[in-house]
Amino acid sequence: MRKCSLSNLSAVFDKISENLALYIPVDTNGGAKFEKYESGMVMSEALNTVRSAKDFFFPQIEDVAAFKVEGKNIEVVDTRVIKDDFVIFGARACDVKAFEVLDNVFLSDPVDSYYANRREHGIIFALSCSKPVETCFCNAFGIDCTEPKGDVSMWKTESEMYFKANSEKGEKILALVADLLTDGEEKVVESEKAKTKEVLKKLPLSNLSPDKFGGGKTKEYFDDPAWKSLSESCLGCGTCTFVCPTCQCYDVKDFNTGHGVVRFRCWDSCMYSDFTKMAHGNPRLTQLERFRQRFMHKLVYYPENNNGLFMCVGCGRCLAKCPISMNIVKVMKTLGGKN
Amino acid sequence: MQRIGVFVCWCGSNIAGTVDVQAVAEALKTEPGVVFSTNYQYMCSQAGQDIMKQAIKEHNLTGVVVCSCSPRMHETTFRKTAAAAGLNPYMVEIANIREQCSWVHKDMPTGTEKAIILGKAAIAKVNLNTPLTPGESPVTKRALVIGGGIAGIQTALDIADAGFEVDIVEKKPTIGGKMAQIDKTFPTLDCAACILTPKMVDVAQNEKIRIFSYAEVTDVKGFVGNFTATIKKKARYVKEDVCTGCGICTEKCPQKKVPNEFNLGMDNRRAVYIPFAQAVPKVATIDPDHCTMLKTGKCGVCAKVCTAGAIDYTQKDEFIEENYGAIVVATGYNPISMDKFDEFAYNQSKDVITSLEYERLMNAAGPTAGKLLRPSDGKHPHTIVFVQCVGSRCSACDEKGKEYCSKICCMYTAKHAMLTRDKYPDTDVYVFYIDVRTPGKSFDEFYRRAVEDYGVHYIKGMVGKVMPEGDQLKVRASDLLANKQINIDADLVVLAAAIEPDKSARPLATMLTASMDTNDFFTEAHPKLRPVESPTAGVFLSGACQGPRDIPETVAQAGAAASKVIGLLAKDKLTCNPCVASSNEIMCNGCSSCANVCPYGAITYVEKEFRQPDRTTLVRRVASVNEAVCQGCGCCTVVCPSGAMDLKGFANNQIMSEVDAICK
Amino acid sequence: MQIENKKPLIVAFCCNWCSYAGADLAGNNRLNYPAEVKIIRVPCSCRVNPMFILRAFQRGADGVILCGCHPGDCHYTSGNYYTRRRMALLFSMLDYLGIERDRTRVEWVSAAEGAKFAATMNDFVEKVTALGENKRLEDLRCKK
Amino acid sequence: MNNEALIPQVCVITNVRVDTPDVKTFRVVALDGKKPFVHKPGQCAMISMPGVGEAMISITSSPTNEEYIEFSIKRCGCFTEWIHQAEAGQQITVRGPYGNGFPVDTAFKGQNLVFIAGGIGLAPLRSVINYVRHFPERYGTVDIVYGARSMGDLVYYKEIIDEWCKDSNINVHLTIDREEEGWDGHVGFIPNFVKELNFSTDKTAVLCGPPIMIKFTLEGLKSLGFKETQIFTTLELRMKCAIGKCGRCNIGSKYVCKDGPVFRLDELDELPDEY
Amino acid sequence: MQKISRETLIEKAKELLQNGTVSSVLGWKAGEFSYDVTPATFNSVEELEKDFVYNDFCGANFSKYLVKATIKAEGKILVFLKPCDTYSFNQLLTEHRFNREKVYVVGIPCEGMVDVEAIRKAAGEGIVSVECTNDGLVVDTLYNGKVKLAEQDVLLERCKVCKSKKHVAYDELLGDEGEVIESKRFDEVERLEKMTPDERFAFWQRELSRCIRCNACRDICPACTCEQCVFNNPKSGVENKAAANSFEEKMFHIIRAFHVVGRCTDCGECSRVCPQNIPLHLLNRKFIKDIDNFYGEYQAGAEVGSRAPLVNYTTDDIEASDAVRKGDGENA
Repeated sequence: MRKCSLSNLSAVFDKISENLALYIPVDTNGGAKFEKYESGMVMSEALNTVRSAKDFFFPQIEDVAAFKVEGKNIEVVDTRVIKDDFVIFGARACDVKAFEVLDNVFLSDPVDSYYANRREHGIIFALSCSKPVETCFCNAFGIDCTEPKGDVSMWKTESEMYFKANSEKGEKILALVADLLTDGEEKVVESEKAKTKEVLKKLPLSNLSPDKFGGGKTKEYFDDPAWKSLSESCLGCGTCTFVCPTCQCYDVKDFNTGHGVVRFRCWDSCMYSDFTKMAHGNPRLTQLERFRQRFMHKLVYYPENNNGLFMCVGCGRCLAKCPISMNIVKVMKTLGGKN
Repeated sequence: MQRIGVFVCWCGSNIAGTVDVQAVAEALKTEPGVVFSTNYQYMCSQAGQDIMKQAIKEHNLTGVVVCSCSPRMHETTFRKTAAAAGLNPYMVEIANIREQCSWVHKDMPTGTEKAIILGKAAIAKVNLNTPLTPGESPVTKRALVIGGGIAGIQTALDIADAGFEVDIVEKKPTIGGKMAQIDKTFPTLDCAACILTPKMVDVAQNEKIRIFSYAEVTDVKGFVGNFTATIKKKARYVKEDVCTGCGICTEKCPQKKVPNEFNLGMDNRRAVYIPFAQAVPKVATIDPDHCTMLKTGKCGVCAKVCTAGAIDYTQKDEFIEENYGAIVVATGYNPISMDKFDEFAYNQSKDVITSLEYERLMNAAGPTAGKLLRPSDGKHPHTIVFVQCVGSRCSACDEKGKEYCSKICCMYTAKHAMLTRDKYPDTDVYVFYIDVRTPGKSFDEFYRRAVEDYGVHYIKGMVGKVMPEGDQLKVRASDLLANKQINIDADLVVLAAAIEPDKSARPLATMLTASMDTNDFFTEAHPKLRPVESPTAGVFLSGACQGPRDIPETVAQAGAAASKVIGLLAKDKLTCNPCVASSNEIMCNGCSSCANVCPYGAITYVEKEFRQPDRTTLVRRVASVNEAVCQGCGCCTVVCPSGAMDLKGFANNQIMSEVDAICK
Repeated sequence: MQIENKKPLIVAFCCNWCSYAGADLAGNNRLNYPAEVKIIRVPCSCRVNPMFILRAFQRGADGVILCGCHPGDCHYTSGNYYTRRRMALLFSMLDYLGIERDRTRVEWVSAAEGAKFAATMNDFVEKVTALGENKRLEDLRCKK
Repeated sequence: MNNEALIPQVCVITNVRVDTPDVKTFRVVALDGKKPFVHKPGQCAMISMPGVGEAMISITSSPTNEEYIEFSIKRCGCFTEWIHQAEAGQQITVRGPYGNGFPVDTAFKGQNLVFIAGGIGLAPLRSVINYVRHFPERYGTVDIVYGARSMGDLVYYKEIIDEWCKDSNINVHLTIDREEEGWDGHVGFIPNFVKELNFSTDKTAVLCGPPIMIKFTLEGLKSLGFKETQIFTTLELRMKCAIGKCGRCNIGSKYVCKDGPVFRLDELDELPDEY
Repeated sequence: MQKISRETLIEKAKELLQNGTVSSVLGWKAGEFSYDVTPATFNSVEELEKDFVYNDFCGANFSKYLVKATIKAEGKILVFLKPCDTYSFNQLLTEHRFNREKVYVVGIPCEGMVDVEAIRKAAGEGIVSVECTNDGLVVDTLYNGKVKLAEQDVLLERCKVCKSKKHVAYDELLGDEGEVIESKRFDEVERLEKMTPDERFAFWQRELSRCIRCNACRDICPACTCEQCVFNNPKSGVENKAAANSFEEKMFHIIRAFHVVGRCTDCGECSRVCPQNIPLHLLNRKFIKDIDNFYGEYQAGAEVGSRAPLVNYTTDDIEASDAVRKGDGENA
C-alpha cells in the first residue's frame, strides 16, 4: 500500500503523463468526463463520469479498414496501429467490472484485435467509491465498490490517495512515481471502506437482487405481459445504451471519402428501430421487442452464455439519463416482483 | 451500373484553344461507369451526332456525357440525337466546358483541369440518372371564363371565334360588368353602352358561348387541360328559356322600394327586375330578399301578369358540373368602401359621392335621366370638387387605403370634369390631385384639354376635410403649389375611390390554387414574360382581377389571354415536363409544407392505405404530385424534412454526387 | 511548417434561368473569373437544400455561393423568395456557430448580368482566399 | 497484429451465371486463383463491395469443389442489387467461413436424407447435397423436394436435371406453384407435396425456404410422424460482424451467425419466437 | 410546487373514464425515487389510483406520444397538457400528424418543472427524497442531510425562461387559460451573438463535441415525427449513426435545427433529455430569434394552421447577407 497526499496528486499526474498518456475524469458543462491529462487539470470529484469508461477500449467510432477502389479492383488497407500504453485514472469498480463483461465478448474467439490492442495497452487505476448515491446498485451484481479491481486499486481519504498495485502493469506505473509516494497504512483504508459500506446499506436499491434472472430463464420472461407497459413510453433512443458501460452492440458502415472507402464501426443500439431491419422485414417490429431484447440480453441471454455473469454492473447511469426514466431497475422489479 | 459514353467537343478552337480536349477525354475514360470516351471537332455537327449515335449502339451506352458548350445551347440537340439512337433523352448530361470554362479561363492547364472536373461531375450525375418519359394528358376543348365584364366578354368572343366552346359565369343577372355602368369612355368620349352592348349581343348570339348569369363557380378540381368546375346557378325564379324580357312584371310588381344596385342605390327598382334595358340575357330576376311572394307566400302579381308563364316560385339553385381545358379569371374590380374615410363625410352627406355614382348621375339611363342633380335635394350643383387618390397610394402603415395607384382615376376624373364643364358651363369644377398620371395614347392631351379648354381648376394638394354645413359642403384643402390653405364651399364632392379586386377573387384563387398578391390581385406567371397567365397552368388572367387597368388595356389583355387559351385548346394532348417532383409515399408525413410552397398548386393530399410490417393496414395522408401541373422548380424538396419529396432529373443524390465530384 | 498558398475550391449553385445564363453570358463576353469556381446547374435556387451546402464543405469546398434570379424575376414566380428566407436563416446559423460568414453567399444574377457574374465570382474567390482553407466545417476523412 | 476477422480478403468473380430472373450465381476465387478458404456445407461468408455494403451469403458450392466457391444471390437489397450488375473480373471482398454448417459428419452420417427447399432456399442446401453426392457411401438414400413459383424460378435447373436426377441413389421431386406451359411435373405448394410424397420417418429432413413454407412444411412433416430431432433448418437474420459480437442476429441467447445458421428443430423450439 | 394536485387530476380522469368520454389516459407514472416519473397509459381507475403521479418532475411533453397513440387507441385518449405542451399539440395538428377527434385535452396549470440535475448540483449527490412544498423543495440527501431549495433555482432551463402559461389547445381546463408571458429566453442567444466568431466556434465545438448521437433529442422532439428520419435513411446522403468527427456533429445538429425551423415551439425537451447537457435549445432559439427579428414574431403552434416562416415569404424580405449582419446585432 502506497499513498500520496491529495495536494501532491497533480505531481503524480504530471509524472505519469510525462511518460505515457494519462486520462483523468474532469468536470465539464456536460458532467464529468475522462480527458487526456494536461498539466493543471483538476480531477473531478463526481462519483462517476457521464459516459462510461468503455470508450477507452470500445470507442464510439473506430476505423476497421480502408479500401481503395479502382475500376474493378479493390485494395484493402489495414489501418490498424498498435496503441501506446495509456493510463485510465479513477475508473470506478462498476466500470472496471464492465471491462470483464466486454472482455467476454471481444476477447472470445475470434479475438477482436481492435479491442484487444487497446485493452492490452490500457492500465487501469481504479478508485474505490466513498460516496455512492441513490442510483447505485452495483452491490446487486456482487461488486464491492470499495474494492475495485484493475491494475492499481485506489482509495481516497480526506487528504490522501492510497494506491495498491494488482498487476505488473500497475507496479510499473507506481514505480514511475515512486518518489512521490510514501508507504500507506491498510488501517486507514479499511476504516474508509467501512464508512462507505455503512452508506451502501442505506441506499434505496441496496436490496435489489438479480437472483430471479440468469441463464435458462428465457421461457419464463420472454412472453411476460409486463413488457408491454414497461416499453410503451420508450422513445427508442440510444441514451441507455450509449451511457451503459456494458452495452457493446455495434454497426459496421462504409464511408466514401471521395478518394477511397473507410470501413468503420460505431456504437449501435438494439433500441433503434432499424437495428435488425433487413431488406425484407424486421424480426423486432415494435419497440416492445427491441426493449425486451436489451433487458433479456443483460439479464438472461448474456448470463446464459457467460457462466451467470450479468451484463449490468449497477452503475446507475441509465437511471439518471433515460429521458423517460425507464430503466433496468424498474424492469427487474416489475418482472422479478411477479414470481 | 451505367455504361456511359463521353464526347468531348473541340468547338473548333473555342474549346480546344484553352482546353486539351484529348487529355480530357483520356482522363474521363477511367471514371466509374465510363466505357467509351472520345473527342471531336464539332459534336453538334451532323458528323458529330453520328459519332454519338454510333457509339450508343456499338457500346450499348446507357448514358451520355457531352463536354461542350452550354446546355442552354445544345442540350436539346444532343438529347434528340440520343433519342434517335434509341437512348432515353434524359440520360444525356452536358458538361459546360465552353462558356463556363474555355471562354473564361486563359491558360491550357487550368482550363483542362477544370474541364476534367466538370466532366467528372456530369458523369457522376449520369451515373444516377434514370430514364424519364414525359407524361401526356388530354385537353378538354372548352374554356371557362369567370366574370362577364368587358374582360370576360372579349376573352370569350375571341376564344369562340377560334372555334372553341366557352362558358361565361357571371354572378350578376346580366353580363356587362362595370363598363355597362359607365357613361362615356376616355379619351374619345364615346358612349360606353354604344360600344359594349353590341358585344354583349354578340356573346348572346354566339353558338359557341354559353352564359351562366346569376351564377357562381363553387368548386374547381383538376389541372391544366382537365379542369372540372361546379357552377351554381342561383334560382332567379324566372324560367330563363321562357321569359321574353318584355318587362311587364317589373312594372307591375308591387314591391317598389328595392334599392337599385345598377344605379348604386341612388334610385329604386322592383323585387322582380331586369338590371338595365340592354341586359344579356334579357331575363327578369326575382330578388328573393324582397319578393313578398317568396317571403310570405302572398302576392303572385308577376306570375299573373306574365303572359309567357315564365315565373316559377319553386325554382331551386342548380349545380352544374362541366369539364374545361382552360380557365380565364376575369373577376374585375370594385371601388373600395368609403366607410373608413370619415374625413370626406361620405356617410354624412348624400352629396359626397364616388366617381362611379357620378357616372350614373351623368348617364341618360341613370337615376336622374342624365341630368346632373344633387342626390340630396335634386338641385343643380354649381361648385363641384373632385378628390383624387381616395384610398390609393396610401402608405403601407395606413390601414384604410391601398398602397398601389388605381391607375384609372386620373383619366376618368378629367373626363368627368370636362363633361361637366361641357354640359354645364355654369359650374365651377375643382380637382384635387397628388400627381396627374396620364401615360396612355392621347391621355395627356385629354387632360390638358380639360385644364386649358374647359377651365377645370386642377389643384395639387389633398383635401383635408369635408364638412356638411347647411346645404353646402365646406371643403378644406391645401394647395401645395401656392402653399396655402383653401376653403371651398361646394355643392357636390366626388371621390375618386381606389379600386380593389372583387371579393369573390380570393375564394376563387383558393379553388384554383392560383396565387394572389397581398392586395388580392391575381399574380401572373411572370410579370414581364407571361403577364396573362397565372402560375397555375391552365389558368389565365384577364382584366382588372390582375391589377388596375383601363378599358383598352383590359381588352388587349383579354385578347392576349384568349390567344393563350386558344394555343392550349388547339393541342390534343399536353406533354408534361418529366423533370417533376415526386413524393415517396412511404416516407411522406403529410405535413403539407410542400403544398404550401408549391407555386402551381401541383401538390394535393390523399388518404392512402399502407400495409404495416405487422400486416395491419394504416391510412395515412400523403402528398401526391400532379405531374401535368408541376413545373419542376424543386422548392418542395427542400421544405420536406423527411426527404420524401425529390425532383426527377435533379434528384438529391444527383446533385450531391455532382458536389462530391467537384470537391474530390 | 511550409505555408502553401492553396487555391480555394468554390461551389456555385446557379439557377437554370437567370444565373446559369448569366454565367454563360460571362463566357460569351470572355469575362475572366477564377477557375476555382465550379458551377452546378439547378432548376431554381430554391432547389438548393442546405444539405448540399454542408456536403460541399464536408467534401472540401472552401466557399459556397448560390446564384438565382433577382427577387420578383423568378422563373417559378416565388422560388427565390423561399431561397432568400432559407439562406438568411441558414447563414445566420452558420455564423452563430462561428463559421466564417464570407464562406457563404447568395447573389442575384440575371441572365443579362454576365459582368456581374464575373465580378461576383472574382470578389467571392478573393474573400474566400483571404480566409484560407475551410477548417471549421471540414471532414478530415475527405482530405487527401 | 493478429489476423482480424473484420478485415476481409480480396477475391475476384470469375464467372456469373444467371439462374432465374432475380437469382445469379457468382463463382469466386482468391487473387491467387485458389479457393479463398475451406468451408463446411451450410456455412456462410460475408461478401462485400466497399462503399456499397456487406452481406452474409451462404456458400452454395460444395466443400468438395477444390477450385472455387460459389454464391447464389437473389436481388433484394442495396448490395445484392449492385452485385447483380457485376461482371466477371470484378473484385469483391470476402471473409469467412462463418456458422456451424450441417452436421454432415455426425447427425447426418449414415442417415437417409430428405432435402426440402423452396425458391432460393435451395442455395444453402446445394452445398450439402453435392457434398452428400460426393460421398454416397457415407449416407443412405437421398430425396430432394424442390419447388418454386414457376419453372423459371427454379434455381440450378440444369444441374438438377443433368446431374442430380441422374444419380442412382437420389430421388428428385420438383414442383411449381401454378400450371405452366412446358411443365409436366408436379404442380402445387411444397407443404402439400411433402405430405403427398408420404416420406417414411426413417429419414432426416433438412429444410430451407421462405418462413411461410417452413412453417407449413414442418406441420406436414410432423403429421407424417417426423420428430423434432429429425428435422434441421437453416436461418437468416440481419448480420454485421458475423462473429457473434455486434449483437443483432441473436434469437434468445443464440447467435445465428455463430451458433447457427443450422439448427435442429428441437434446439429452435427452445428459443423464443423472434425470427 | 404544482398548484394542481394529483388527486384533482385523478378525479378528472376518473370522471371522463367513467362517463365514457375517454377510454384511456396518458399520464405520468410513479418511479423508484421521488423524481423518476415515466409517461404511461392508464386504462382504468385502479391503475390511476395505484401509479398516477403529478408533481414537479412531470416535465415530459406528451404531444408527440399522440401521433402513435391515436393510431392504436380504440377510443378517445385523455391527455393532460401543460401550457407549453399545447403549442406542440397545435403544431402537430397543423401538420396533420394525428386525428384531433381521438384526443380529449385537459389543460392543466404548470408552475414550472424541476430539473433533478440542478437539485443534485445544489443539494449534493445522493438524493433520498424530494418533497415539494409551497415554499420550495426539501431534499433529503445521503451526505448533506435535509437541504431546502428555492424552486426557482432548480427549475428546468425552459421553465426558468417560460414563454407562456397560456393554453392554446384544450377541451377542458383545470384552472385558468393563462397568458403569454414576457420571457428572457433569448438572453443566452444574445450573449453568444455578442461573442467573436472564434469564441462562438470554440463554444459550439466544445458543446457539440460531447454529442454521443444517442438521438434522444430527436426522438423526444415533437417536431421530429418523420416516418423516416433522414439520418436513418441510407439514401438521404446524410445518414449517420454516430458522429465520426466534429463535422458530423455539427451537420447533425445544424440539419436537425433547420428541419424544425418555424416548427419548433421551443418546448425545450431536447435540452432536457440530452444526457450530455448540450444546450440544444440555443440552436433552435437562434432560429426563433432570427425569425422574429427578420420576419416578424412567429410562435409555432400558437394557432392551428398558421403558415410557418419557411413556407412563406414577402417580396421585401431581408437579404441573406444582411440577415447575417442583423443576426448578431449589427445594423443591416
